[in-house]
Formats: sequence, structure tokens, C-alpha cells
Amino acid sequence: MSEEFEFKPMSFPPAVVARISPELSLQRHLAIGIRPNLRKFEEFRNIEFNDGGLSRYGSDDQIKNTSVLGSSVLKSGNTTVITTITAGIIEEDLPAHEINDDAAAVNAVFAKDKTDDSNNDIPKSQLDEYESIYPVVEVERGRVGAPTDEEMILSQKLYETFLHSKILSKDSLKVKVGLRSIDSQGKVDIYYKDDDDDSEDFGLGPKRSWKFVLYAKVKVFSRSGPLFDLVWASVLSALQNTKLPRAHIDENAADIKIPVKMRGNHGTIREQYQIICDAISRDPLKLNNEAIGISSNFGIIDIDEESIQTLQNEDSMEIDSKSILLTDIEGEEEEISSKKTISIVSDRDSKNLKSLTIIGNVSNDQLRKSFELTKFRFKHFAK
Amino acid sequence: MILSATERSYLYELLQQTPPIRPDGRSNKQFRPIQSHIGFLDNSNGSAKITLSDGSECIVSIKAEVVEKSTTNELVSVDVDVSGHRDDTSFILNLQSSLKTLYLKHISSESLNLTTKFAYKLFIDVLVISNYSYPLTLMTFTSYLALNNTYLPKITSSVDDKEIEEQPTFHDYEFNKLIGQFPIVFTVAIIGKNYIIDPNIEEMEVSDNGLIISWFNGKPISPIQNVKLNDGNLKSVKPQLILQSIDLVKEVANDVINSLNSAE
Amino acid sequence: MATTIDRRRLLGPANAKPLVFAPLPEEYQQKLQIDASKEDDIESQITRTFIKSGLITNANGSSFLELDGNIVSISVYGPRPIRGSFVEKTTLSVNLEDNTGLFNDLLNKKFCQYIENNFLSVINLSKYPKSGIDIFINIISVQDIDQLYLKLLSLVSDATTLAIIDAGIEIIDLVVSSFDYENNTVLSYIKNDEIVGILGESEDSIENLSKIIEKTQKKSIHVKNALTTHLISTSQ
Amino acid sequence: MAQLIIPGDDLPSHSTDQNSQLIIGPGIYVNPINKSIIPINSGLLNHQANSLYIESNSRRYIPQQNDFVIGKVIGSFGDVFKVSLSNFSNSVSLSSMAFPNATKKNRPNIKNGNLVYARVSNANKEIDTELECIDPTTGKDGGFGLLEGGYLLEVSLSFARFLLFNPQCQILNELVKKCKFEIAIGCNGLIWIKSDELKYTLALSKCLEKAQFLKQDELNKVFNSTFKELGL
Amino acid sequence: MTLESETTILNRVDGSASLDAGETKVISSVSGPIEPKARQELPTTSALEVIIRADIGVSNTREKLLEDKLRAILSQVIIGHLFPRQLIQITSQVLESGEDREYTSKELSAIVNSSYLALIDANIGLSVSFAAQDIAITESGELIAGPTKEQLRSSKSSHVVVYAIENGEPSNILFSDSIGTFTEDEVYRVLAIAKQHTGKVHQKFRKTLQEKVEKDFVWSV
Repeated sequence: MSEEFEFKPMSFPPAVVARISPELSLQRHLAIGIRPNLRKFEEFRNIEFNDGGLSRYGSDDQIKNTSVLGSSVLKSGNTTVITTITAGIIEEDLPAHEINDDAAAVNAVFAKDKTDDSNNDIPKSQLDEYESIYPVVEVERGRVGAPTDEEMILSQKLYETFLHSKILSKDSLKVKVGLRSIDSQGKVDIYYKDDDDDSEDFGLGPKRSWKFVLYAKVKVFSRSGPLFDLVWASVLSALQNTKLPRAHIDENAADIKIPVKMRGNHGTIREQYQIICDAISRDPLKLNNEAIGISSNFGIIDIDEESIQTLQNEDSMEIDSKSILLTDIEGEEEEISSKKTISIVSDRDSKNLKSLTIIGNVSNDQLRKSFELTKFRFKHFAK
Repeated sequence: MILSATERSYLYELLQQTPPIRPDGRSNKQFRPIQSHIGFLDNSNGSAKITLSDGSECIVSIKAEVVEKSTTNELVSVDVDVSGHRDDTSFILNLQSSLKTLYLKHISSESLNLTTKFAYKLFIDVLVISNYSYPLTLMTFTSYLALNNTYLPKITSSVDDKEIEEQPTFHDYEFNKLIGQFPIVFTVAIIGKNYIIDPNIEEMEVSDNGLIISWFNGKPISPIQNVKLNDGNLKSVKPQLILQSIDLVKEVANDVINSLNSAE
Repeated sequence: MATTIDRRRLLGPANAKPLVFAPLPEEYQQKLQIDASKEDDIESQITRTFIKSGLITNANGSSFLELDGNIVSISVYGPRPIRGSFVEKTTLSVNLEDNTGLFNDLLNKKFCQYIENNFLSVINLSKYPKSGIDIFINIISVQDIDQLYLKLLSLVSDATTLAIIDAGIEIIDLVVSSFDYENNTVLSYIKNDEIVGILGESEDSIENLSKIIEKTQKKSIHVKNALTTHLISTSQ
Repeated sequence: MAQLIIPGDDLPSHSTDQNSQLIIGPGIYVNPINKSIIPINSGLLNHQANSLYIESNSRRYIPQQNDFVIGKVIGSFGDVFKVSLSNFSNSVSLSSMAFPNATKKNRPNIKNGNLVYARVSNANKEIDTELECIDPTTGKDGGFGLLEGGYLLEVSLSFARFLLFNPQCQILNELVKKCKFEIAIGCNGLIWIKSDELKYTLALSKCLEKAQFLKQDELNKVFNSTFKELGL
Repeated sequence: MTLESETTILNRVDGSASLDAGETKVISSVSGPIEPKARQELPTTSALEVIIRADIGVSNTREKLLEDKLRAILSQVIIGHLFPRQLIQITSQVLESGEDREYTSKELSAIVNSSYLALIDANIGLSVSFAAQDIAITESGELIAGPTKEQLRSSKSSHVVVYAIENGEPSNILFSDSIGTFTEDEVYRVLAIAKQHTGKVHQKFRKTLQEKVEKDFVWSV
């Protein structure tokens, strides 16, 4: 029994087509000159910032009892990124000759040749003077568990780009250690040697030095496309309102029990603690501001002709080149279809670039176009 | 505890009557008989074991340690282990947190004080070997017995040892009893408009909600919280039912305390 | 918290120690002082509260609530299929993620237990067999963790109610919670006078429990009106 | 030496008139979008009038129709045996009906771990590959079926094809002069040898392994020294 | 700068190659097409699993970022439709990083090149050949191809560029990753210089592949 089939074309509403075949849906959109998220081809999403008032030193001089030193809430499209900056203290191991004079004398006698030339023939790395923050990125996805690949990649790319952009110098993280003096009535007062008055260091200064380690906790809500630009902007805006507390040494080492959770059992470790941070006095974190710029991403979509032929109606504007440059990729269709991508991180007045990643066969003029767009975007970037 | 639909509705109807008819014929303020042993662990300062009539069994051992007051912020530490439950589930952590807040508040630090620098730290280890009903009441009864029979070594060196360097020294065999009042906790199951004390496994399975009320030297004390006694059907509770449950506990508490004190 | 070694996260040098802050001097303490009247005045609290639902797109339901420095974001995923054998009632799981670092493990579990009890008696569980509902509580900022943590718990419970409604999950009635500052007690109501959750942790929570119940009942009615007006306004 | 070709190189201008059917072999890929023909493996280009393929060496066997293969039986479900042609690849199926005069009742006595010499009857990448132990032309076993005893060794796929199909290959003729043996060569790089004594089998396997890296003229010398080493 | 490479160095895998680029030494191995785990399977194409092992210590987020970059390159060239629902596994072990831990450009370019040779050795279908070149721009703005550890350490910016090679000639960019401080026209100069150098790198590989083919078919008459 031969029953012949005839194929009737099925038609789906746009939302269903977007789920079934994102590429086709995007081609149809581009063919009639619009993007699924209704932005123009070269239009960036605007980004709104505020510090969210999560940090200890909130806007007014009210001190909040939290260990967060800087924060930022960023909203772009329907994606929200919340960044909180916290810190830790680490004792710097200073080279011997800086610690005390007799060590230098000892070195002079016994290891004459080694110490002197050992540290000046290795060229100082460009990055020796700079430090990076330690970001942990978490994308809210309704699953509890180990970080996903995207979260790890975002954290590492953030760490590396931040370090190589030379934004945070090592001495801006030095802990300003004050001296505690208790006068007769037992009134405690702490004297901080202000860096501007370089009065001679009255010899009492502690020989040991400490520096801060900065951590950034980045929480992303409702992800709708590549996240690096938003995470970069959020972390940098959080750092710009971060303040570092001053600290003083406490003679009777207060034993602090720090609860730590190792594989489910609740142990506590006892810490000998000498450094106590001041409750109120703090200094803003000094950043190399002209190195801080914005990050932009672009996707290049190749137009495949036959999906356009099927659209014979008049509003299919003829597409000049065979591929279209889209800015600020957002939405599933654009993310899946952009096989070729460009990601640019520029410095403040986008004269120099800090990071550039090109994936796929990108022509030089598409590259030139994206550089222009970053410069153009910078002028209108709402700080 | 799996109950078929008919068993469930039969029990529910039974417990709905006024006064509630319980499967084992108890009144709503009657406890099940318990069997207790005290001081049977010789290398701990205080110990007790209670076995319930439905087979639940709980052992509590209390050990004391001499610690420096300056470096320890809590003089009582509680560790709970219920067989059949991993110890980082919320069920265990909640039990532990209720017990810990209870004992930290109500074990007076003077009774543990030794010298200006040193004090006793109590380690209360609660081990529930098998539990068929909500274990909190059983655990507090057993620790009540254990705490009441804890004997701490008598100190012989001087009490004010601010300047003395060495540790305090103790008498070889003389002990003094840990004095003080200790809290216990009552579990009340609420079914429809009735409330019953000391629910057994079937009553818990059918109950709408459960209430934990703590009791300390003669009056109910916080924390008070509601608790789900079964995984299935939890229902809301009328406020006056909570108040009536508290009155029920007030009626019952004193004779429970007396019977516990009389246990040898 | 000492950084544990975890090669999937960038946790920085292992021997870094967390900051220890000196206690706040007097004049700042007063600023932080909680004035009881403000806590009990439910009217002004409602006007100060900022509520928004449906913010998180990849969750089935979500809500955001901010009051006096407490910021909470709840996202509800479900009812969604679960691996494993058939279950005729949906399983509810609550996890709390705290970005502020102020929550210890016990407090975290206490919050999750309370919220789970509240909504186990309210969600129509048997309507969603062989599925799970997961509630994620994100604590973004806390007003005062020592004295007002139960106030935060009542806000979390109200926000969870909004998130569950936003997720379109069937519930018997709105769970409305209110917090009594003097006796540090939180009570959750449905149908205006039925209690689904109670947690009292102050000395005299029990003596004047009846007084507390009356007061919190009245306050909960105000909160219920606020929630319903919000739901009506956003549903247009 | 033949001309090396690697991916990215253009293929020599083959006759582009459409009528002559161009048969393309392994190593050549027709780009589905723009129908261009490109090399995707590296090796020696074999370019005849209307056929084009790349002779390249590899170790991962990909089943092709009508290949003679040696398989290890790793399981049996119902009346189908699960056979592994190379480690970690998907297992292929060998129906117990695919044996000469097999019926529902008298099934071939094949247990797990046995070696089977078979022909790939169907190798479509969408569905499971199937083997057969019947010579389709004669209906008899035609040398296929269970391989008892003997020794199994692994060689590269191009060497196996060289042994099996290339007439200029002298290796087997040289070995026959040394001793009597049975041999089964699978296109999946497995060779099964059986002779009366273990010593001979060992010598044969050593010779075959060495032969992979010898020119044809060096064969005789190396084989003699190998056999002498084993005192044969 | 020296560049020695050798194929078929491991016998338990389908394809392997080792590469020694002066201070950086890398081994790559390829297994595939093999049976994937259920969650990796893709309906129409073969899944790609990229694993990079660090020279010191356990692989952490630093190697995860390198894996992501390598995957972005290989997914453009590997023809997946030949083996749907199968898995191709590419593992690279860094023997000597030849650079400080803050930099990854030398390791990335060595890994890309050795992965290319390993894929060819494993006879995995590639649509085009490719080669990578790492470049550093010194303080004075001078471009160095294949910088040493010291040159990299004192460089202003470091770049890795991967070019597709057709008919022995670099044709178009496949991937380029730059980090540090650099200007726009430095980018164009880097891309131009990389184009020449990848051509040279490819000539060396062609010689290695010639040796490999001669070794593989030594018995053929």
C-alpha cells in the first residue's frame, strides 16, 4: 500500500524557532535588519552602577559592622552583577639585608658573591611591582556544587587581565601599621606615621611588614550572554570605592579561634594574632586609574545566502558584506551563532589596549571597526 | 514509618476525639515508662543511659577538662550523634544547636570555675543508638540524669593562682558533685485541635505539627520552636493550641523532674 | 576564615589571615543602636521596604527584598524533574548562600529549617509528583546579625512567599511573618490567625507568648496587605 | 618518494567535468556546504584517473564495510554477541545467526574472551556496526569464525593492510620458508598466529613486529637472525 | 629559535607528539574517536575534550583558561561531522613551562603546535593545517618572535597568534590572544610578523611529517 507523503511546511512562533534552531532564528532576524534583543547592530547595552551600600565604609560616615571593604551592584539588560571586596593580611617575608644590619654583615662575609650579583642579573619582571586581586565568580544557576568551567575561566581571565593591566601596585597594598601608646590613665592612642610627613622613622618602627591581599566575590544573577565585560566593570567599580583600614600591633597576642570547615567536620584553628585593624580610620585604595578602562566584545555572524532567499519580501534589505559585526553579544541565538568573536579591554582614554582576544577568521577591517567602536563607546560611557 | 491510608485516617480520627484516644491508651499528659542507668561509664565524669519502651536508646557521657579561661570562650561543648543520620545534615545540626544554646545559657559558669585562671570545660557527648520517635526529649532527659550525677575532682591547690605558674593539683579520690539546675525539653505533637505529650512513632507520623518547649527550674524557657515530626503532611496550628500545649507542659513538668531526680 | 586549598577557585595565598577589626568606639555604637520603637512601628517599616519579583530570568520564580540594610534575593527553581525513583509528593529543599560571611553553619541550617517548615505546610505538595522544588536564599547584606537575625528570618520568609507565587506554585495562602523585637521571636501566619512557624529565642519568649502572638498577628495583617497590593500592582 | 599531502594543501587539479564519477577514498572530505573536495589527513596521495584517496597510517580502527577484522567477544545479550574491535571504541554486534548453518537451537559455542575472525557487514556511522562470519558468496565459513589458541599481536593499520592486500609484500613468503603456521590478519591492526610449537609462534610474532620498520630487502637477514636467536 | 618535534612517541594512544621550543617542552596525546561519557555526547558532531596538565602542581584555573583557548582553536579545524556522538580527547602535559607563572604565551603556542602534530599522527580529520607563534613587545617597542623567559619577563605585552596554513602558506587568523599594554598598530604589526613566523614553523612541521610518513611506509616498495 503505497501512501504518498507530501510535506507541508510547518511554521513555528519566533520563540519556538529560537529554541529549535538559534542560528536560523538569528539569520532571519539579521536578514530584516534587526537583532533578537532589538538593539541596533552597533549599539552597546547601557550599564548602571551603584555601590549598593554593602561596604563597611558606606556613603555617609556610618560604619557598618561587616568585613566588606568595597562593593558594587551593576545592572545591564536583565543581568545583575554584585561584587564585594574583602581582604586578608599576609606577613611579607623581607629579604635578609632589609631585616637587620648584622644579617647584611654576615652575608657580606660568607656569601659575598652570591647575594650581590644573584639578584641584579635577573631582569626585574614588569609585573614584580604589581599585584592582582583573587576573584571568585559565581553564576546563580540553581545548582549547588563545584564551580563550572565558565566560572573558573572568568575568574582566571579576570585575574590575569587585572595583573597585566598594572592597575594595583604592591605598595598601595602595604598595611599602614600604627604604634599603640598607652598613657598613664590607660587611654590608648595610636600614632600613624603619615606617609607625606617623612619625619625620620624614630627607629621604633616595626621591622616586620604586612600587606593586604584583596579578594573579590562576584555573584551574577540571570546570565544572558558572555559575562566578562560585566564582571570586569563590576569588579573595577567595586575597587574604586574600596577603602583599606589602618592597623596597629597588639602586644598581648589575642588568640582567635577561626572556625574552618574542612570536608564537613567543624574544626577551629587557633591563630596567634598581632595585627588588629582599626574600626574607623581607613585610606582609599590607590589604583593606577588611567590603566582602568572598559571591556567590550563583538561577534561576527556570516550570512548564509539560502536562508535569505526564502525571504523574498521587500523588507529584506540587501546585506552588503557577507558578514555582520554585532556589538555586545546578548541572548542565546547570538551567543551560539557568533563563531568569530573579538574581546577588547582598553585603558582609560582607550589609547592603549590591555587585552585583546580574537577567535576565528576575523579580517583586519572588522578588527579596525571594532577598535573604532570601543573608542566611540568610551566617549559615551556613563561612569 | 509507612502508614497505609486507612491506618492514617483511623489514627487521625482517634486522636481527634476529645479527650484524644491514643493507640496505647495513654492520656494526653501521660509519659511512656523509661528505664535508666546512671554512672556506668567509669572513665567519664558523669554518664547515663535511658531506654524507652519503643526501643529508642540514648547514652550520654560527660567528661571534664581543665582549660585556661582566657583562651576558651565556651565552657560547654555538645556533640550529637544519631545513628542513621550523617552528622552534617540539618536534622543533626539543629538538634545540636538547640542543645548547645540551652546548656550554654543554663549551666552556670561558677559551678565550673576552678581558679582565677583555670576552669572546667564540659564535653557532653550524646549518642542516640536507635530512635523511633523525635529524639530531642530523650536526649535532654538522659543528659539531665548524667549532669545530675557528674563528679568533678576536688581541687587541692590554692584558688587564686594569678602569679603561680603551674597547673592546679587535684585530690586523688575525692570528688565534688556538679551542682546546679539543668534544663529539659518536652516535645508536644499537635493533631487537629488536640495536643499530646511524648508522641510515639505512629502519633508523630499523623501529627499536623510539633512543638519543642524547654523547661528550666520551674518554668518554661526559650527557645521555643515548631518542628516537623513527619515528612508528609504538615499543617498550620491555631495560636491557642500553642498556649494550651505550654500549659500542658507546665502541668506535667514537675512530676517528670521528680521522677528523674528519684532515678538512681 | 582561613582559606582552604581548592584548585578550582582563586583563593589567594594560603597563609593570609582574615582581618580582625577593633570594636567600634562609643559614638558609633549609638548610631548602630537599634531603637525599639522603630522596629515595632510596622507602618513605617512597610513604607521603607523595597520589594521586586521576577528579577532573575533563569529561575522559575524570584524576588528581591530590601529593608533597613537587610538585602535578600530569593530564587525558586521547580517543580523540576528529579533523578531517582517515583515520589508521589514533591520534595522541598532550601539552601542559603551568604555573601556577607556573617553566617555560621548552625544559623544557616536554622534559617533553612524554619523556611522549609513554613512552606511544607503551605505548598500543595501532592500536585507535583516525581519532582523537586529548590529554594535558594541569597543574603546580600545584613543590618545586625546578633540582635536582629530573626527580623532577617521574617524578611526571608516573606520574600520566599513572593518568589513561590512568582514561580506559579500552588499554595494554600500567603505565608506572612512578623518579628517581635523585645522578645526576639518570629511568628509566621497563614489565614490571618493560623501559625505555621514559630521561633522564640529570648529569655521571656514564653511568659508573654500570648501577648507576642496578639501583637505579631496584628502586624502580620499589615504585612499581608502590603504583599497583596504589591502582587496586584505587578500582575497588571 | 610519493608526494606528501597534509590538510590545507590543494588537491592536484582532478578532472572537474561532472560526468566522470570521481570516487574518493579515505582521507578526502567533501565540504557539504560548498561541495569542495579537501584532504583531511596527512599521508601519501594516491591519484588515479577517477579515484582519489590518501594512504595514511593510524592506530585507531574505524570500521568500514567488507573489512576483515579480528574481534574479542566481550559480552552476549540474547542472540547477539558484543565484540570489541579496538579498545575504548564502541563495541560492535555479531549476531549468532551470522554463522554458517546456524539455527535458533544450535548456537555457535562462543564465550566471553574468544577471538573471532569476521567481515564487517554494515558500518553506517549512525547505527551500531555489524559483523558476519559467513562468506556471502559461498555461504560457508570461508575462513571466518572462532580462532582457537594461537597468539595475538597489534600492528599499525597501514602495515596490516599492506600484509593483507599488497601483492609486493614478501613478508609472508619469507616466513613460510621458516616454519608451518596459521595466520589471520585483521584490518583493525590485530594479527593472530598459530603454529605447532610456542617457540615458532614467538619467533613469528617477533619477526612481524620488526617487519614494520624494515625495507623488503632487509627482511631475510633479520628473520634469519631472529629465528637463530631462538635456536630454531 | 630552536624547534624540534617528533611524532608517535607514545604507544598506548592513537596519536602523540612531543615539541621542544627552546625553554618550553610539551607532550601532547590524542585518543579518538572513542566512546564518550553520556553527558559529553553531541548528536551531530564529535565531542572535544581538552585537558592540559601543568608542569608543577595540580591543574587549576590557569590551565582551565588555557584549555578554553585551545578548544576555541581546535573546534574550528577538527571536522566533527565525520564521527557523530563520538569523543576526541586531546591531552597535553607541559614538561617545562619556560616562563614565569604569570605568563602563559609560550606554553600556549607550544601546546597548539604539539596538538597539531598529535592530531595529524592520530589521523583525525582536519579541514586545514595551523601553526602558532608567541611574540613579545619589549620596552622599546621592538617585536621578538619566540621570546626567552627573560625577554618575556621584561616585555610590555605578550601575544600568541595562530594562523591557518593552506598550501604551506599562512592564510587567515584562527586565534590571537594579547595581554599587557600595547597600541592598535602594534596589533597589526604583531599579526603581520606572526604570519611570516607561522609559515616558517609550518615548514619545520612539514619536514617532521615527511619523516613520519617515510617511517610509516618504510616497507612499501
